[in-house]
Amino acid sequence: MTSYRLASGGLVDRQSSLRFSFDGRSFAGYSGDSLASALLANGQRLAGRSFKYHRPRGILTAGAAEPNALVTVGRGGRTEPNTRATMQELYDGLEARSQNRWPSLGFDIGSLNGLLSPFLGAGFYYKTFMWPAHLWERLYEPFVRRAAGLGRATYEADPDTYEKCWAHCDLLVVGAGATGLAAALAAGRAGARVVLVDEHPIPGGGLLSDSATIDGIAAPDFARQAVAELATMPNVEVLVRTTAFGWYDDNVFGAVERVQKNIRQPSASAPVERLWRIVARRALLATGAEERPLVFGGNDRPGVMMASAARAYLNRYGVAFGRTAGVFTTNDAGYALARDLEAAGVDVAAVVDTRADTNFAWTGKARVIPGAFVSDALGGKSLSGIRVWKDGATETIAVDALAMSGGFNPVIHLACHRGGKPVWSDEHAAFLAPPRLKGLALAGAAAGRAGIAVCLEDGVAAAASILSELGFAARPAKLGEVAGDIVAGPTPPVWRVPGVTGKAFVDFQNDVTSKDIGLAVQEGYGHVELAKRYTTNGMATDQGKLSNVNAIGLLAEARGVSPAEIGTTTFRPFYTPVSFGALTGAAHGHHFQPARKSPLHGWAARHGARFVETGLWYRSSWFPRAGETTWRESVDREARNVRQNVGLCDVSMLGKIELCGADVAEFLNRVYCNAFAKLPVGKARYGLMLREDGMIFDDGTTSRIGESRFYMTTTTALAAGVMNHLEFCAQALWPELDVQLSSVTDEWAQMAVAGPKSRLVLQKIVDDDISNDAFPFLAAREVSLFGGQLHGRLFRISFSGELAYELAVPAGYGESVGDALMEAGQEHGIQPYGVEALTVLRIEKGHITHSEINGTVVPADLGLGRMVSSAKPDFIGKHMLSREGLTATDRPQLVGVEPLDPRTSFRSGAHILAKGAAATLENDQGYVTSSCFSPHVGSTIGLALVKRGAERHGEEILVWNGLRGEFTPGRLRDPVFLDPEGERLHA
Amino acid sequence: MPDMRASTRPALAGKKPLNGDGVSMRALPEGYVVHLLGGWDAELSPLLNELSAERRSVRRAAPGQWFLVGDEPLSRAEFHALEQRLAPHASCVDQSHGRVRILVSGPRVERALSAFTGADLALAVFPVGTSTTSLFGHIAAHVTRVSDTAFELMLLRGFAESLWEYFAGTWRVDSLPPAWPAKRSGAER
Amino acid sequence: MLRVSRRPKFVRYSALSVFLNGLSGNANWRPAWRTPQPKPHYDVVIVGGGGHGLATAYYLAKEFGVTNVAVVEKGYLGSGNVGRNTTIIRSNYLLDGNNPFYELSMKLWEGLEQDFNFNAMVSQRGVLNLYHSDAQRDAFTRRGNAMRLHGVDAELLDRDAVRRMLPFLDFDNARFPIQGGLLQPRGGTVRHDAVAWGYARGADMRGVDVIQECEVTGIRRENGDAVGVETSKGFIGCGKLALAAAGNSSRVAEMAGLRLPIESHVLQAFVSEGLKPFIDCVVTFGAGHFYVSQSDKGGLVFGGDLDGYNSYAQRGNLAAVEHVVEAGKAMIPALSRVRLLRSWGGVVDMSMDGSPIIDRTPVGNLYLNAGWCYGGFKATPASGFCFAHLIARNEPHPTTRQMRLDRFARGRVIDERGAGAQPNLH
Amino acid sequence: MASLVPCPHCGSRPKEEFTIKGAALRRPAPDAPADAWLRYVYERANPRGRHEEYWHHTSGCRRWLVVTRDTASHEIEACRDAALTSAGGRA
Repeated sequence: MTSYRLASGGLVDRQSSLRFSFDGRSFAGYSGDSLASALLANGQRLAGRSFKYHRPRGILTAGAAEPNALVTVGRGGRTEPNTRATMQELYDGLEARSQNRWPSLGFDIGSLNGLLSPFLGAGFYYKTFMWPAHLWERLYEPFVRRAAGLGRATYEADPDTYEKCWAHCDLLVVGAGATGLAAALAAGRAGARVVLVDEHPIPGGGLLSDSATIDGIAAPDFARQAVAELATMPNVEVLVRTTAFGWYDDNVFGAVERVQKNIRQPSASAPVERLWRIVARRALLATGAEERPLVFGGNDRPGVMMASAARAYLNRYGVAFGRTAGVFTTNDAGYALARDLEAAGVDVAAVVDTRADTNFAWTGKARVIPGAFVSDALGGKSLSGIRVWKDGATETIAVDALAMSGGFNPVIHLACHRGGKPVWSDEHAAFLAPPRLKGLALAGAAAGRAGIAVCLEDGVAAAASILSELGFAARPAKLGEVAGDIVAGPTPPVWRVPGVTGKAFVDFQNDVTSKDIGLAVQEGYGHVELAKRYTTNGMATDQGKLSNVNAIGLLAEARGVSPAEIGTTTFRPFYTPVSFGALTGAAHGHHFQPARKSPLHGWAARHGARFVETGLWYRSSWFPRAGETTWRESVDREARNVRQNVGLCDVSMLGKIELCGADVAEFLNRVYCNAFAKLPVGKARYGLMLREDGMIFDDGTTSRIGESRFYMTTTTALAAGVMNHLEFCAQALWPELDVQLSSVTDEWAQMAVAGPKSRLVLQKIVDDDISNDAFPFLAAREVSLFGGQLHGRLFRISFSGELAYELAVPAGYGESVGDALMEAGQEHGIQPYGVEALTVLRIEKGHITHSEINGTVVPADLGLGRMVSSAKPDFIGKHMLSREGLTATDRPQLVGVEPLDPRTSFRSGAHILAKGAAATLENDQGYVTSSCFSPHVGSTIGLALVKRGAERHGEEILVWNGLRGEFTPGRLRDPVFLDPEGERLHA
Repeated sequence: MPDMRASTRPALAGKKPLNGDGVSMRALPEGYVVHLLGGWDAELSPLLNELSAERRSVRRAAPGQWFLVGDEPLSRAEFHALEQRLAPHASCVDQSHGRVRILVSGPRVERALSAFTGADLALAVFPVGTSTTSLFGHIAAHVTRVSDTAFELMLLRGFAESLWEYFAGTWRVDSLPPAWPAKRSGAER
Repeated sequence: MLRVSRRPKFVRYSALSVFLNGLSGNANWRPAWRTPQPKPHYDVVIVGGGGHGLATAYYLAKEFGVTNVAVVEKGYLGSGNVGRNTTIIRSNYLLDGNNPFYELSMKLWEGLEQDFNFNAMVSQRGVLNLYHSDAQRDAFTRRGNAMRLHGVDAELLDRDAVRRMLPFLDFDNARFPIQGGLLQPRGGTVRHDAVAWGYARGADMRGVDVIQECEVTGIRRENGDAVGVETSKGFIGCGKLALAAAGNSSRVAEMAGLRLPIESHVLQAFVSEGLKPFIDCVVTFGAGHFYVSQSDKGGLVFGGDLDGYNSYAQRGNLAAVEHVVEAGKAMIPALSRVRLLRSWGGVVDMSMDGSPIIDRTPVGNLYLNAGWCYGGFKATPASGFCFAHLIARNEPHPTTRQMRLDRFARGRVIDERGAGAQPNLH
Repeated sequence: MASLVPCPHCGSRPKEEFTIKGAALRRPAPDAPADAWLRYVYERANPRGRHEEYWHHTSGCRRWLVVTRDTASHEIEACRDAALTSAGGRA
């Protein structure tokens, strides 16, 4: 295949040749090439297939708006579908594959859809595929799904890493073209913190493709010099390969930096992409303008290209987009291209100018045809000629490439992300950014201006006004003298081209034609948003960068109104697509959420604990021993041992809060539904917190360890929630109370020592007398340990219903105290027990957790109604408790459940049906909140919330688990299965 | 059991100091951390000034709250003495075991931390001696600038290991973002 | 909008009509609906031309014989949440106040397209909710059994079954390992815009006036009763006034002097670039806020949690985007290199117990349909049907008996999550 | 606002550091009638525009703040410590 690479010119490094492959064929390109420029240089025009008709497509642009040349790059876990060949830097070993074609790009069966196109117009699928009903999912939809979609994503995990970063600046400049460079220089010189981002690997924007000079310096060199100066400024950061994709509240911008997307084998020591959250006091969009395509027959044929793109390939990459070119233009940009093409020795057959009155002083060889239109591009997979329409007459001109320019759309995307609506300007023949944006300004082509000189000026001026707002003294900047710039000012737009016979595409990727837009209007979908949704115009991966304004123009024509009345669809993030990886950064896999470990984690691990995730914590679940084959064996042993001897359980993950201040007792009295005002020093009390709506919020014990110092424990699940709630009460509700809070969850390692022999064990390490008289049930005091070496807090409280204590010691001592207790308890048969055994023990005693406190129960539902103080004038939740629905007799109430036949069992989540009742929702009586096998009862037991449960003890019911096909006859009973009098507790 | 000796195990025991490119990280000794709860009491500030004058490190935690930190453990007697001294203007809660301190330092330290926190730590706006609490990744930590190129992070003991590994996983050689904002740090001026 | 005054002859959509029109260059397709000017008075005026409003009008006309109806919409048809959701339908509800209603909705979805002669691409691909802990498993067991008790399909899958179904989820390196999931095979997705269009076309064809770009600016009352609405197109009188304004419910209700147990919040949704078939069903992560399905066009459509603050802006913030995407990659590591194409926001009417309100109000002739939280889209057919029932018969449909406005005062809330009176926790 | 919150104690911080509770309503007096409590717990003005709400700087100074924010533009007008505002009990 002959080369389209010019003998000289361009910013590519001809010394460094790179090998790459496309659909398995090997090609060569240069460092500095994009994949697109390298393909063009090799004469590979056919780059992809369209979405619906699978039409052959070439490379249309040289930038982010590319709708056609989407390829899949990389392999394995690095496979990346839908990569725009125009934005992909070429690297040695790059593997690219075309998409959405079968069996091959050259011959694609799907292109037969083109023949059916009369029946596949806009929204056709809403009107058919309905009969027979079942065939949609079975037949039609699978076909549609296979045909749809673009590239194929991998199922392999990504081997590379990602990163996030914050930046704070006075001024963010988006776009490093003439405008952006001028602005960044002005702001940088003034000493402001500046961040300049540009999506391309080399800053310069349009300057890189321009043949003009500034002070006699070639435009690309001018850009290089500007960047060199910026690099010397410590207060300026230039981020290349970085796309600002979204403008969010408070002038926070999201940007993604492609750190290693230009490398075959990314270094493991750096991320492939980095997400930037840029907090900018002010921002300037110098994002330039997007050239507008023209809507004529066959405008999608490979060989048809945007004029600015053809110029970029020519001047920046040293690649001719054809041998004999045509130019179809509504403005002077076409002449700038024609001039440069001829200068590079490329024939220009004709410049077809829609303006009858064009006054451009063309001095080149090419024939200029004013007042004419290209009605159709001819040829098959590649362009062979154009049909030119002038005053009703047509002539055919042979060309192998056609450049089109329909004017320019300022790139105002980011400026519209926060709800502002673009405004149509007849003067600019384009939509401009919403007026009066807070903290954001636009300049240069993004503001509808044209010409390098104007953009340089505009950039400096925009920076100056921002600097003065921020109180920086802007130094006068010298501007260069621009020569040889052909300025393409605004011209009347051309929405519809006369004489068209072939398909005229508005949205290339989604195959939306001018006819489809007409059909939408005809069928009542004329509103710009409805037209978008009905035709899918603007919904492709380019999000309408090229198609939206043309669609609006066509809608306006069809409805006989101005584009101003049509308005635009909504611009939303992302300006260009952003990967999950970048937005995730390093927070994936095991770092998806942080891990929280108990100070006794190592101790538990040494005793062989099986850990389970509980919120962010890792809790020891059970401690298997040699010979035990199932977790049940271990759990039964641990539970039995607690009731027979003594067990040690890590309860450090309970929430712990220290409350200090003169008014803490009063404060507790208001946050708990039961009384706390008179809790004596040295005593613990079980407390129940309600939400303001009367439902139970959390429970736990609070101990008074000093006149004005309390120690509260909460459940593990709601530790953070309770702390926030208490802070709310102290700061927002009752700031007049003297209450100070400090979370001490992590300060204390807390161990439950439970069982008839717990006192014997503890007494061996506790110096104080902890006999039943000296340290009765609910005693709570600081104690001395190991002969005064250490002090801890001892609480005589019990979750297991046994004689039990909880000992808290400073976290760092946790493991050694745990070891000491195991050693001290050896002779008494002490064993560690985990949360599973703890659950068995508490269910046997009918003690509740958040399985029962499910957010819809009031104290009375759990048999705790007596705890609710009627004496207190106020506490959180008091005032909603009296509502009819919360006092009704048909509320669910806590009961115990046991199987009639002890050999049978049931599970949590099973529902309760009255004996013999049909299995319907109407007959639903409640559900099993917790269940376990009780080694002491000798069967499965459970707790349940059952309608009027309290008065139904003894009733036979069915434990219904249709989900698992388990139906267990059972009996409701008192929720306390063991030691109802609590004698063991007070032993 | 008199033969028993109570000993402590640091939360980051076994974590060797990490040296990345332009940033280093090491666990600080588990000395003392006292949470001072003063509320809105005006008479407290002279006392705090005294403590600072004694070259104790007093760090702002929140309105009316401070952390008093040191590298050597505080004896029970010393703690009670401190309580007496601040009473009744402030309460003391011992957090010596509940909080873990990590020193992060190096010429690119600001940039390294900017990968985790949205707080602006540039020297110009966060000078030496400043403290605040912010989110680092998904973990809240109290951060104090101890020099132009060093920060002390203090966080809940239970999260210390997780944060350490999260940082260590990200601070690979040359993995740091380009100069911003480290360029502005004193070290490189 | 395009002005089409004459009533078009109704063209039945079918493969044949598509073929014949294709032969004639598609020049003969008629408008899908009229664009009428408001009449001075209607028997029923419905405020809100979204899914629920249009469905209400459709069923009023089709099922209850009430055809002198206007739907007034301040924007274009379906410009609210019906065009902004993640297109999921399911009836996997726990409480008897909700479950039968959502199952009714599912049954209506199943016959919808033939019913209103518009292909909304109802696709019952299955909805799978993952669980990662014993507590979640037990909660799903309770839910699944509640569904089974009402005859709703539900299956509890263990880890291996989930792995067979979706082998590319993170089973081996997860912070919160997947233990299993609750599957509703009949759940799935629907082409959301088409639902609004299908109902609009069906209602229009039965005589309902669907009036777009007509904003309600006031509610006129006489002796306490609602008698009509002031609009940008003038006053429109009515016998009964029905509010189906979703995120703007509080604003409209205020015009009648009502304060609702509702907050408006922004909920973001996302779509990826188009991909060849990647994931077949709807999956919900249990260890973070993320759920995903794939559209027929190939985009992965996904969402997560509320941004968390009251908002009337149909846009969200980056922090919420990161939060959702992190959960997405945690569930499916292979998403790493898939790119997000677009994010958008909808304003959802979050009620104080997370469940909807379909009820009369203290104001005479004023009917309320609100509080849909995330559940609005899947509820569309039943919401329309039951609201129409209430308006036409003046008594609630059996499946909505508990969805009363006074349930908060009475302490009869319908709180699936047990989160209490804080909308951003539901 | 909604990307950054200008905490009066810590300065501008990302939203992620905060917990949002909702409308900053004054808690009724203990002896207030039932409907006052109903309004407090369940009924919301839910304005489009200026809105006072409680935010907690959970991962920062752990103070409860009253943020005055526009629910349509997300612009913040004021951000004060809850203990020092009329919405708090003090005032």
